[in-house]
Amino acid sequence: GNSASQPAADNASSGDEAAADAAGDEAAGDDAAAEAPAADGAVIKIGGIGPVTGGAAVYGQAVKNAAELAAKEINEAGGINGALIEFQFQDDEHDAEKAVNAYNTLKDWGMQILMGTVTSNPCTAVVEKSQADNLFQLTPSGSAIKSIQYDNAFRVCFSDPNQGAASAQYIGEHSLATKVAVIYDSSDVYSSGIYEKFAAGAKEQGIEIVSAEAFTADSNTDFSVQLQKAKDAGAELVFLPIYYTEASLILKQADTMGFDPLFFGCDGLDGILAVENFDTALAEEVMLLTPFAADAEDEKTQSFVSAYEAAYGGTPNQFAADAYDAMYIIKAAGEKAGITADMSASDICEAMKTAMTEITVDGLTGEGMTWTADGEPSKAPKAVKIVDGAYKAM
Amino acid sequence: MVIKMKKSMNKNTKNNFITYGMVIIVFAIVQLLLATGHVSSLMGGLLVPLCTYVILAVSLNLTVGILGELSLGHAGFMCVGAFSSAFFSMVTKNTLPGGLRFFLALLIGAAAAGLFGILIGIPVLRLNGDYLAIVTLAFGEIIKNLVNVFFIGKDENGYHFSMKDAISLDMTVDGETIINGPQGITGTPNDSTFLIGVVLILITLVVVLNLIHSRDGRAIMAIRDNRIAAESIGINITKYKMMAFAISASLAGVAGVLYAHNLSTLTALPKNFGYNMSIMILVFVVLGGIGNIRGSIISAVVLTLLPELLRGLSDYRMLIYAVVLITMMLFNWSPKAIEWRERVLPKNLFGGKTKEV
Amino acid sequence: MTEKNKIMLEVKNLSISFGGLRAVDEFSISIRKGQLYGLIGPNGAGKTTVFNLLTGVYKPNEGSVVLDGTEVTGKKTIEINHAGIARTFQNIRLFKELTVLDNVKAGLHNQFHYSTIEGILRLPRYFKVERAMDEKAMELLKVFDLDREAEYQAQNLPYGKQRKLEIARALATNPKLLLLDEPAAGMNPNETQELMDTIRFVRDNFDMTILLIEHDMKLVSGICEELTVLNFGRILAQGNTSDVLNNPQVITAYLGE
Amino acid sequence: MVDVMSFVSYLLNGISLGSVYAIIALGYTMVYGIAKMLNFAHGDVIMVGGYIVFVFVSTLGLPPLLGIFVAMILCTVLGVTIERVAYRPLRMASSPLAVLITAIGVSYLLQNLALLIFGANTKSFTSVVAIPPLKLADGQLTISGETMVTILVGIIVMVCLTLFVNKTKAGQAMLAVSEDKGAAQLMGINVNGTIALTFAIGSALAAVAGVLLCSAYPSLTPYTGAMPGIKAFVAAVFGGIGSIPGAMIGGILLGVIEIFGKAYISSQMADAIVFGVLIVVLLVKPTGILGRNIQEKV
Amino acid sequence: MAMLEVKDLEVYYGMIQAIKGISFEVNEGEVIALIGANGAGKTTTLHTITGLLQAKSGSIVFEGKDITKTPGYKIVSMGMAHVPEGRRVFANLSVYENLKLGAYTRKDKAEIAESIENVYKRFGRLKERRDQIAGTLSGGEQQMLAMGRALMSKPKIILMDEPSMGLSPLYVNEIFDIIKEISESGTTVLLIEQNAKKALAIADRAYVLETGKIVLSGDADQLMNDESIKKAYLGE
Ligand SMILES: Nc1ncnc2c1ncn2[C@@H]1O[C@H](COP(=O)(O)OP(=O)(O)OP(=O)(O)O)[C@@H](O)[C@H]1O
Ligand SMILES: Nc1ncnc2c1ncn2[C@@H]1O[C@H](COP(=O)(O)OP(=O)(O)OP(=O)(O)O)[C@@H](O)[C@H]1O
Ligand SMILES: [Mg+2]
Ligand SMILES: [Mg+2]
Repeated sequence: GNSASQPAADNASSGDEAAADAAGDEAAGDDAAAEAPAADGAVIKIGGIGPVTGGAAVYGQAVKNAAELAAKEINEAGGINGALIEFQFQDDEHDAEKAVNAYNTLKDWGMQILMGTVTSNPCTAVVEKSQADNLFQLTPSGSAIKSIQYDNAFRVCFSDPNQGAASAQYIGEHSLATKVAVIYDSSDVYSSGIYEKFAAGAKEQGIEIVSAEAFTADSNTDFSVQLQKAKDAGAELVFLPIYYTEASLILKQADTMGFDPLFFGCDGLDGILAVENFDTALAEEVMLLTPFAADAEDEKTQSFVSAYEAAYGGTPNQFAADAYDAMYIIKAAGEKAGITADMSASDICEAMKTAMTEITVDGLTGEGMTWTADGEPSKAPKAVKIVDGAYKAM
Repeated sequence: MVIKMKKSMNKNTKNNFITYGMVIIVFAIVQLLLATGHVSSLMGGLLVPLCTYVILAVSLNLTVGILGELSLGHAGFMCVGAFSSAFFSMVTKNTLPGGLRFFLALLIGAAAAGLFGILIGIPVLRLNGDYLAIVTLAFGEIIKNLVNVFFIGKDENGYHFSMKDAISLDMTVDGETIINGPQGITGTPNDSTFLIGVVLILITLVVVLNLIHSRDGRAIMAIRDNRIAAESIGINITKYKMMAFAISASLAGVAGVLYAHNLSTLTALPKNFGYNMSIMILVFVVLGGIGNIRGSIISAVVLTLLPELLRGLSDYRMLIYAVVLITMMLFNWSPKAIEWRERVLPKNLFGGKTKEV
Repeated sequence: MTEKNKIMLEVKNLSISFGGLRAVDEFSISIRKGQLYGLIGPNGAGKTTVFNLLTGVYKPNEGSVVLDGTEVTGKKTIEINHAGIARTFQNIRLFKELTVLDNVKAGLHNQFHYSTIEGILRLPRYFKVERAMDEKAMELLKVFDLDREAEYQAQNLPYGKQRKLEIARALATNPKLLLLDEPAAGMNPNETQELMDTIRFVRDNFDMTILLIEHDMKLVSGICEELTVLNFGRILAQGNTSDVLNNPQVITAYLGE
Repeated sequence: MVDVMSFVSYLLNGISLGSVYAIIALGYTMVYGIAKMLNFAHGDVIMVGGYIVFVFVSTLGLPPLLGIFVAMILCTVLGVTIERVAYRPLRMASSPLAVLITAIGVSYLLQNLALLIFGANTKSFTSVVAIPPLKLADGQLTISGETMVTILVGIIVMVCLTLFVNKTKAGQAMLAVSEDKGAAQLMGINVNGTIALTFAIGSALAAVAGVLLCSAYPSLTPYTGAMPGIKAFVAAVFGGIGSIPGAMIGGILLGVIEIFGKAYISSQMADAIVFGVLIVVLLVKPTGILGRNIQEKV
Repeated sequence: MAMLEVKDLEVYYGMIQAIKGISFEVNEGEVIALIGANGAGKTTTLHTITGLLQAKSGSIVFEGKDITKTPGYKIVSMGMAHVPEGRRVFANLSVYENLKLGAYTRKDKAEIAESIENVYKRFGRLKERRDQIAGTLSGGEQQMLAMGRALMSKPKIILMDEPSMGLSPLYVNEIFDIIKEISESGTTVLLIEQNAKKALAIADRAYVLETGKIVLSGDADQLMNDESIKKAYLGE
C-alpha cells in the first residue's frame, strides 16, 4: 500500500507544544482529555478500554494516558479529515466481563471506533461483541491470537507467537546461548503464550531449554527456586517472557544469589528502567526484543517521552507507545478511508478495514508498519540491550 | 389451632411467592423495555451477569445463612461448573443442537460442581468456624490453580491431556486445544440469554426456598443454631451439612454455566474465580442480610450495577464504590443505625431483618 | 417380669476420667419403665457428666449402658437418640432462631418422613406430612402451655418457657427415656410447682421413664420415686426418695442442716 | 552433593520467604486473637507502611530508622482510625460477618486511595537493611541481610508480644476481651480502649512488616499487600490462629512448603500444593499446629 | 444520702420496653433484694446500672455521682461489682486467671494474692481446681467462680443476679451465709433471687418487680408476711 502520511513525524514538533499546555491542565489525566469538539460539533468518538484499577492497572493507565495525549495532539493538528476526536476511556479491571460492560458503556455513548482493549483476555471477549456490531477495533497491546480473530480487528503490538518465535530466532541466529532457562507466568495468557511458541522455536534453532519454571499471580514475589533451577541446569541465558514488575524482582534475587546469566525478555520487560527508584545496575546487560524503548535517541521517541513525562509525570512504557501509535494509526487509516463524523460505526468499520491494509505508518513502535487483512502488523522487532542504565539498540 | 398453623404455612408460601413475583415482574418490565428499545447496551449486556450473581448470592446464602458456615471458596464451584460445561459445549459444538447442548451443559455443570461440593465437603465439614472458612478458601484457590495448568486438546488421534503445557499435548498440526491452561477456553457458544438466566434464578429460588421450609431445611437450620442439641434429637449432622453444601455448590455450578456461555472467553483469573470473587459473593449475602434470600437478590443486583453506574466518576469510581460499600454495611448492620432506622423509617428498605426467609 | 416392672435403663460400672480427675466412678443404676427417678448430688459431683455419658457426648472409659434391652454403650449421640434417649441441657440449648413450633418440629424429625425431592418440589406428600407434623407439634406445645407462643422465635421466650420448650422438643423425638438436667433452675417456687405438674403429666400421659437432675429439694421430694446421690463421682446413696433424703451421709454431703 | 546443596539452599530460601509471612502473620493473629475478626485490610495497612517509608526514605532521603518510625506512627494512627470509624460501630452487630465485609471495603478503599495517590506504576523500594548477605559454602549458599533481619525482628516481636500478653495488665485485659467483652467490662476493663490498643499494636507491626516485605521483595504497588496478607492469614491459621508463636512457626513453614513444592513437585502448582498441605494439617489438627483445642462443655 | 439511687429508669430492647420507669435506692450497708417473675426485668435493671445496657431515660446516681452515661468499666473502678446472670466466666482461662482478672481495677498488687486465698478459703472447690479451664467446671462450680471473681475487686457494692442458681442445697445455704458475711464486712448488696424466701430472710428491704414496674416495696420482714407475696413468690 502507499503511505498515507507520516503522522507521528508530522506531529512530533507540535507534540512539544501539546506537552507544554498538557502539563498545565491535563496532569490529573482527566477523561475529558481530548474533548474539544469542533464548532459544528462534528466529532469522531473513539473509545478506549483497559484496566485502570486492579493488579493490571499499570498497563491500562499507560494506554489511557498516551492515547489521550495523542488525541489531543491530533485535534490540535486539525483532527481526522477535519473532524475532531472525542476520546473516552473505560476501566475493565482486567476482567472479560467488565470489559464487555465497558464496551457497552462506550457504545451507549456513541463510540464509532474502539482503541482497545489493553489486555489479551478481555480483548478476546470484546472482539466478539465488536464483530457482531461491525465496529472497527484496534488493540494496542492485546497480543493473543484470538484477540483479533475477526476481520474488524487489528493490533499494534506483535502477537504472542510472533514474539516467542522471534525471540527464539534472535537468540539462535546471534548464538547468544545454547542452554536456555525460561521463567514464565503460568497464570497469564501473554506470558504462557509466548513461552509456548518460544519453546517450539527453540527446538528449530537447536537451543536446549534446560529448565522451564513457572510462577503464578498468587506467588510472584519469590523466584529463588526458578533461579536456582536455572542455575543448577547450567543455563547461559534466562528467557523472561513476563512483565517488568516481576522481572525487577528476578534480577534482584539473581544478583543476591550470585547468578549472572544473560537475561532476555520481550516487550513486557520494557519499562523496567522507568521503575521509580530501581537500581538500574541490576538490569545491566539485559536484552529485550521490543518495538519501543523510551531511551531511544530518535526524535519521535524523544518528543513523545518528554510530552508524556510532562503531562503525567513518569516515563512511558511500551504500552503507552503502542497506544500512542494506535491513535495515529486510526488517524492514518481514517484519512485513507475518508471517514467522517456522521458515518455510522459500521460504515466506518467497512472503510477502515480496507484502509488498514493499504497504509504504512511510521510510529514509535516501528518504521513502515503495515497490516494484513488478518489484523497482524508487520514491523521489525528491535532488539535492545541495557547498557549503562539506558537502552541501546543492537 | 390448626387454623393458625395453616396461616403460618401460608405466610411463608406467600412470602416465597412475593419473591418469585418480584423476579418475574422485573423480568417482564425489562422485556418490555427491551422490546421498545429503552435498554442501553450497557444494561443489555449486564442482564446475564446479573442473573449469574443473583444465583451465586442465593446459593451462597444457603451455606452462610441457612447452614451457618462461612465459605470463602464459592467461586471455586462456579469455576468447576463453568469449565466442565464449557468443555462439554466445545466438544459438542458441531454435533448437538443448541438448545439440547445447553441443557446438557447445565446438568453437567451442576453435577460437576455438586460432586466437587461433596468431595470437598467430606473433609471441610469436619471443621468449624474460621477454620472451615480458610479451608474452603484453600480449596477455591486449588481449583483455580489446577484449572490454570489443565490442557486438553483433540486431534484425529483423539483427546490429549497434560498438566504442564500445550506443547506436551503432542498433537498433530491440525489438532485443536480445547482447554489451554491459563488461556482457558475460547469460543464457547453464547447460549446464555436473559430468559434462561431468569428461569435459572427461579429454579434456584424454588430449590432454596422450598428446601428451607422443608423437613431437611429445618434440620439444617437446627444444626446451625445448636449442633449439640441437634445431635441430641437424632439429626444426622454430616448428612445435612453435606446436603446443604452440595446443593449450594451445584447451584454455584449453574451460575458458572451461565457465566461461561455468556462470554466467548473463559479463563480462571483471580478476578473471576479467585477468593476475590468468593468474597464478593459473600459481600452480596451479608449486605442483603444473612439468611435473607430476597435481600441477597437485591444486594447482588445493586452491587453489580453500582460500579457500572459509577463509571462516570472515572478515576474515583472504585474509591467511591469502597466508600459506598462501607457506608451501606454500617447503615445496614450497626445496631445504632438499625435502631435509628426502626424509629425513623416506616419499613426496612431491605436486608434489615436478618435470618428471616 | 410384668410390663410395669420392666427395666428401662440398666447402667453398670460407668466410669470416665478427665486427665487425672475421675469425674464418674463406677456408676450403676437401674430404672424401671415409667419411673420418675432423681439424680442428685453436690456441685461438681458428676451428674451432668453421667447424662453426657448416657447420651454419647462422652465415651465412657468403662462400664455399660443398656436401654430397654439394647446395648448402647459408646454409641454416637444420634444413635443413642434413635435408640430412645432424649435429654435437656443444664445450659439451655434451643434452636434460637427457629420458631417455637419449628423447634418441636425439628424434634419430630425422625418421626415423620418425606424425601428431599418431595420437599423441594412440594409434592402432595410434603403438605400431608407437614400438616401432620404441625398437629403433633401443637399437641406437644399445648401440654407445656406454649401453644400461644408457637410463632415466637425461641430466643425471645422468657427463661422458664425456654426450659419447657426444651422438654417439649426432647419429647418430640418419642423417646423411651427422658433425661432432664436441672429443669427448675431459675424458676421461682410457683413456676417450679407448675413444672412438677407438667413432669408428672408427661410421665403419665406419654408413658415415659424420666431421669432428672435437680437441686430443688421441693421438686425432688415432690415427684421423684427413687434417688441416686452422687458425691465426687461415686454413688453415695441409692434407694427410695424419703430413705435417701434422710440418710445422714446425704445430709452432711449435700443437704446441709 | 549438588542435591544436598540445592536442598539446603531451597530450605534457606523457604525460611527467607517464610520469615516475611511470619512477621505479617504476627500482626494478623494478634488482631484476630483479641478482636475476633479477620481483618482483611491488614495486608493493605502493610502496603501503606511500604509507601510511607518509600516516600520518606527513598524520596525524601530520611534515615531508614527514622522512616520506619514515622511509618509505625502513621500506620498506628491509620489502624486506630479504621477501627474507630469502620469496625467499632459493628462490634455489637448481630453477625460477626458484618465487620468482615466492612474490612473488605476498607481494603478496597486503601488500595484505591494508594492507586490515586501513587499511581499504578511499580516503585522499587530501597532496602532499609544495610547488612551484606551471608555467603556460605564458597558462595553457593547465601542468606540475605533482609532475611537475617526479618527473622531477628520476628523473634523479637514474638517474644515481646508473648511477654506483653502474658505479663502486663493490658495483655490480661486483651485476653479477657477476646473471651467475653461484656464480662471483661464487668471486670473494669475498657473494652473499646483495649481493642483500639490491639489495632494500634497490630498496625505498628504492619508497618514494620511492610518495610521488611518491601526490603526483601522490593517492588511496591497498591496491591503489594493483598497476596502476602492472604498468605499470612493462611500462615496464622497454619500455626493456630490466635497463637503468637504459632504465627511465627506457621509463617516459616508456609514459606518452606511453598519453596519445596515449587522445587520438587511443580512450580506451576505451587499454590495448590501450599493450600493442599494446609488442608491436610487442619484435618489432622483442626486448630492448627499450636492452636488450643477447646472443647465445648455440654 | 443513698449509696445507689435509681430514678425513673426506662430501658428498651430495640422497640420493646423492658423497664418502664422504676425508681429505688440502696443505702450503704444494706442488703436489698429485687424479686419478680421470669422476664420481669430484674436482669435488665442490673445490666443498666453497670453499663452493659444504656438507659433510655432516667438517672442512676452512685455515691452522689451521676453514672447514667458513664462507661461501664469506669463504674466498676468506682467500686461496684456485678455477678452476672449466666455466670459469664472466661471459659478458656483457668480458675486462677479468672480470679486475677477480677482484681483488674485494684492498685494494691501485693494484697491480691491474699484476696485470692480468701476466695479459696470460701470456696474450697475452686482451690482444688485452680488450674482447671473454667469452661469445663460444673455449673455450680462456675457459679462459685463468678462470685469469687466479683469479690476480687473489693467492691463497695456488689450486684448479684441469681447467685444461688444451680447450686446444691448445702451451697445455697452457704451462699446466703456468704452474702450475709459480705454485708457484715461492710459491702452493700443488691440481690436478685428466685429463691425469694431466703433472699428476704437476709435482706433489709426488698422491691418487687412485675413486667418492668415496681409494684411493691418495703422492709423484708414485712414483705415476707405479705399475703400476695407469699402467694406469688414464696410458693405458699
Ligand atoms: N470436659 C471436662 N474436662 C475436665 N473436667 C471436667 C469436664 N467436664 C466435667 N469436668 C469436671 O467433672 C466434674 C463433674 O462435672 P459435672 O458437670 O458432671 O458436675 P455436676 O454434678 O453436673 O455439677 P453441677 O450440679 O454443679 O452442675 C466437675 O468437677 C467438673 O469440673
Ligand atoms: N436481648 C434482649 N432482646 C429483647 N428482649 C429482651 C432481651 N433480653 C431480655 N428481653 C426481654 O426483656 C424482659 C426483661 O428481661 P430480663 O432478662 O431483665 O428479666 P428477668 O427479670 O431477669 O427474668 P429471669 O428471671 O428470667 O432472669 C423480658 O420480657 C425479656 O423477654
Ligand atoms: Mg450439672
Ligand atoms: Mg434474669
